[in-house]
Amino acid sequence: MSFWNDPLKVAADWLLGVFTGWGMPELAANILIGFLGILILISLLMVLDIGLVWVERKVVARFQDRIGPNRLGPFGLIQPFADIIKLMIKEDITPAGADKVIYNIAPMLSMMSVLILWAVVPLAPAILGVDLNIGVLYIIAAGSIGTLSIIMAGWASNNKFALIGAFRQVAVMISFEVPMLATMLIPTILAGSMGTAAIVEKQDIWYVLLAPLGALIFLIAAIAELGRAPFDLAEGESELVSGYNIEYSGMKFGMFYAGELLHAFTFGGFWAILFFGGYRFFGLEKVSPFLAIAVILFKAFIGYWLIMWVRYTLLRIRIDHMLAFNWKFLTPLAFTLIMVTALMNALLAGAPAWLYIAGMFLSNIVVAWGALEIARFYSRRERERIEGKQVVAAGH
Amino acid sequence: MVPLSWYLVFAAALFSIGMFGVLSRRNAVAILLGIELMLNAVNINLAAFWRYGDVRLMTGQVFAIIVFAVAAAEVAVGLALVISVYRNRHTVVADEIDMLKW
Amino acid sequence: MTGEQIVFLVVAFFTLAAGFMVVTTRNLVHAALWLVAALFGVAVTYVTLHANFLAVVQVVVYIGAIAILFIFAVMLTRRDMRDQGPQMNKNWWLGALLAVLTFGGLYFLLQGWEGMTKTATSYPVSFDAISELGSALVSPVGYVLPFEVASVLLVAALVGAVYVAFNPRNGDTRK
Amino acid sequence: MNPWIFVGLFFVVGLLIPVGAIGIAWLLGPKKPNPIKQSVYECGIETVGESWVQFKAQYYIFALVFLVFDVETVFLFPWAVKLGALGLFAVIEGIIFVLILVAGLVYTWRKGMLEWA
Repeated sequence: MSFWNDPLKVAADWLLGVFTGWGMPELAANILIGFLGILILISLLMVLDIGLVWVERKVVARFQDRIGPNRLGPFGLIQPFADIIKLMIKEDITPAGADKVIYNIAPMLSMMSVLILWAVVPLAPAILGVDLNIGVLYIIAAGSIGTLSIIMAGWASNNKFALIGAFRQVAVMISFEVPMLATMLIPTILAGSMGTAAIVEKQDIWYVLLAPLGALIFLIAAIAELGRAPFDLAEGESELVSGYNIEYSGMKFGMFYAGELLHAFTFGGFWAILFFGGYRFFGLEKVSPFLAIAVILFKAFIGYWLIMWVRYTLLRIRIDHMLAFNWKFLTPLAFTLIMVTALMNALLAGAPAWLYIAGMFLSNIVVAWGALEIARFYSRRERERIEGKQVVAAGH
Repeated sequence: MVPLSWYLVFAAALFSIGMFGVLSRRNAVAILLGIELMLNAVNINLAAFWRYGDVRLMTGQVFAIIVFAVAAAEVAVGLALVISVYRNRHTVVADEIDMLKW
Repeated sequence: MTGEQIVFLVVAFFTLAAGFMVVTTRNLVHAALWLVAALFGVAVTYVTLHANFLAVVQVVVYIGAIAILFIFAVMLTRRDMRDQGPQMNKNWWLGALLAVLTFGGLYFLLQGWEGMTKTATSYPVSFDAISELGSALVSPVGYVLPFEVASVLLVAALVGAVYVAFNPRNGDTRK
Repeated sequence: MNPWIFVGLFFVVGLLIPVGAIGIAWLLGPKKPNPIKQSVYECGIETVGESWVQFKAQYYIFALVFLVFDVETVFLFPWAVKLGALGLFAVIEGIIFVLILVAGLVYTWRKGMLEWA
C-alpha cells in the first residue's frame, strides 16, 4: 500500500509505530493521532477560510463591475492576511451592560458549529472524519448549535437591534430547517442510509437526476439557513445595522464573519455530497484519493459560487414574504415531494434503470409544475381581488 | 465497563433535581424547565435498559422517541398556556394564577 | 477505573451541576442556557450507551427546538431583563426535602434489586440500530400504532397551543 | 474503538481554534475602555429606553410549528432508512403520517396564524 493510494492509513500507521515506539499505549496513541489529524484538517480549513474571504471579495467586485482587492500581492492575494492582522490588533470592546460570559462564548460556538460539520464530510473513499450512521442528522444537530449561538449573541449584547436581528435570524433559520430536513430525507430514502459516506457510495446515478426538485429546495433552504442574501434580513444594514453581531468587534466579529463564509462553502460541499455524487466523478476517485479530494473541493466551490451568485444578484426579501414563502410554499412542496419520492421509489423498485431514472425525474417535474400552477392560480386570484378593490375605489 | 446502577442513580438524581425545580420555582416557565429535566431522566433510564437488556429489541429506543414527542407536545402546550395567562393577567408567577377562570 | 467510567463520571457530574443551575439560577435566560448544557450532557450519556440516534435527536429536538422555544417564551413573558423578587416560592425547603426524599427512596429501592450491578454485553459490531429502529417503528408487529399516534399527538399539541395562546377573542382583557 | 471519540475531538479542536484566535487577539489588542466606547451602538443616536422590547407573539408561533415538524421529521428518518426493505405498506404508513402532519399546518394556516400581521 503506497502513500499515493491511501495517504491517511500510511501516515497513521507510521505515526502509530513512532508513538508506540515511545512506550505509549495503543489507545492513547490512536487518540493522539486522531487529534493531530483533526488539528491539521481544521487548520487547513481555516487557511481555506482566509482564501474564501479573498474569493468572496473578488467575486462580488466582478458582479458589481469593480476590480476588488488588487494592491497587496498578485491579484490582491495577500489582502485577507492583512485583514487578519488588522482584526488581531484591534481593541476588543465589550459593551457596557453586556452579559460578559455569554457574549464571549457566542462567537466561539458559532465557529465551532461550522468546524464540527467537517467530521462527516467524506473527502475521499476512505478519508472521512467519522463514519457515523446518522451523518445527515448530525448536520442538522450542528446547525442547532449555530442557531443557539446567534440567539446568545443577540441577547448578550444588550442592544435592541442585536436582539431584533437575532430573533429574525433565528425565526428564519428554524423555519427553513423544516424543508431542509425534508429534502435530506430524499437521499436517505434513495440510499437507504443516513451516513454521508454511504450516501456517496450509493450514488451510481447522481441523485440530482432522481430528485432535481429536492436539490433545488435544499439549495434554497441552505441559503436561508446561512442567512445570506436574499434571505439576509437579520443583517438588514439599512434598518438593523448588521443584526445580531452589531456589538462585536475585532476577532470576535471575525469569527462570525469567517464562520459564515466557511458555512456557505461547507453547505456547497453538502449539496454536492447529497445530490451530486460527492467525491465521485466518472471513476476519477478510484485513481487516487488526492483526485477525489480535488473533485469534492471543486464541487463544493461550484456550490459556493452558486450561493454567491444568488447573493449578489437578488434583492433582500421582506421577513413576512420570506416566512410565507417557506410555510405556505416550500414546506408543503417538500413534504409532497417526500411522499411522491417514497411512493415512486417503491413502485419502481423492480424496474430497469432507465425507467427508474425517467420515472423519478418526471415525477419531480410534475410536482414542480403542479406547485407552480397552484401558486400561480392563487396569486392571480389575490391580485384580481386587490385590483378589483382598486377599480371600485377609482369608480367612486 | 460502567454498571447499570450508575446510570440509574444518575437518572434518579437528575429526576430529583428536576422535581425540586418544579416544586420550588415561582415562575411558570421555570417550572416547565424542571419538567424537561425530569423527562430527560426518564429517557436516560429507557436508553440504559435498552443497552443493558437485549440490544436487538428496540423497545427502549422506541419508547424514548415517543417520550421526545411527548416532551415536545408538553412544552408547546405548556408554554402556550403561560403566554396566554401572561397576555391576560400580566404575570407568570404560578402562585398568583389562582383563579379557575378569568 | 477504566476510561469509560471516567468519561461517564465527568459527564454525569457536569449534567447534574448544570441541572442544579437550571433550578436555582435567578435569570431565566441563563436557566434556559443551563438547560441546554444539561441536555447536551444527556446527549453525551446516550453516546456512552451506544444510542447514536437518540443522541443526535436529543441535540436536534431539545437544543435546536425546545430550548429556542423556551428562550422565545421567556422573552415574550417579561417586560424587562431584571428579575425582581425571589425566584423561589416560600415552600422551597419543602420541595428540597421532597426531592432529597425521592432520591433517597429511589436509591433504596434500586439497591435492593438484583439487576443493579448488571454490566452490558459487548455491543454487536455489525448491528445497525437505526435500521432496526425503522423496522420496529413501521412493521405491523412492531410499534406502528404509537408511530401514527405520535403524529396525531403532535398535531393535537400544535392545534391546542395555537388556539390557547393566540385566540383573537381571548385577547388582552386589560386594554 | 468508538468513533464518537473522534467526534468529541472535533468538538474540542473546533472550540480550541476560535478560543486561540480570540485569545491571541485579546493579548495583542490595546485595552483602553471608556464609557463612550462601551456605550451601545444604535446608529449613533442616544439609546432610547430599555434595550428590552416586547416581541411579537408571531415568533413563538413559528417556533411552535417548527418544533412540531422537527419532531415529526425525526420520526421519519428511521422510516426512510428502512424504506427500501419494507415495501409498499410502510410507504403508505409514512404517507398517512405526513398527511396528519400537513393537516396541522393547514389548520394553522387557515386560522391565519402564519400571517406576519
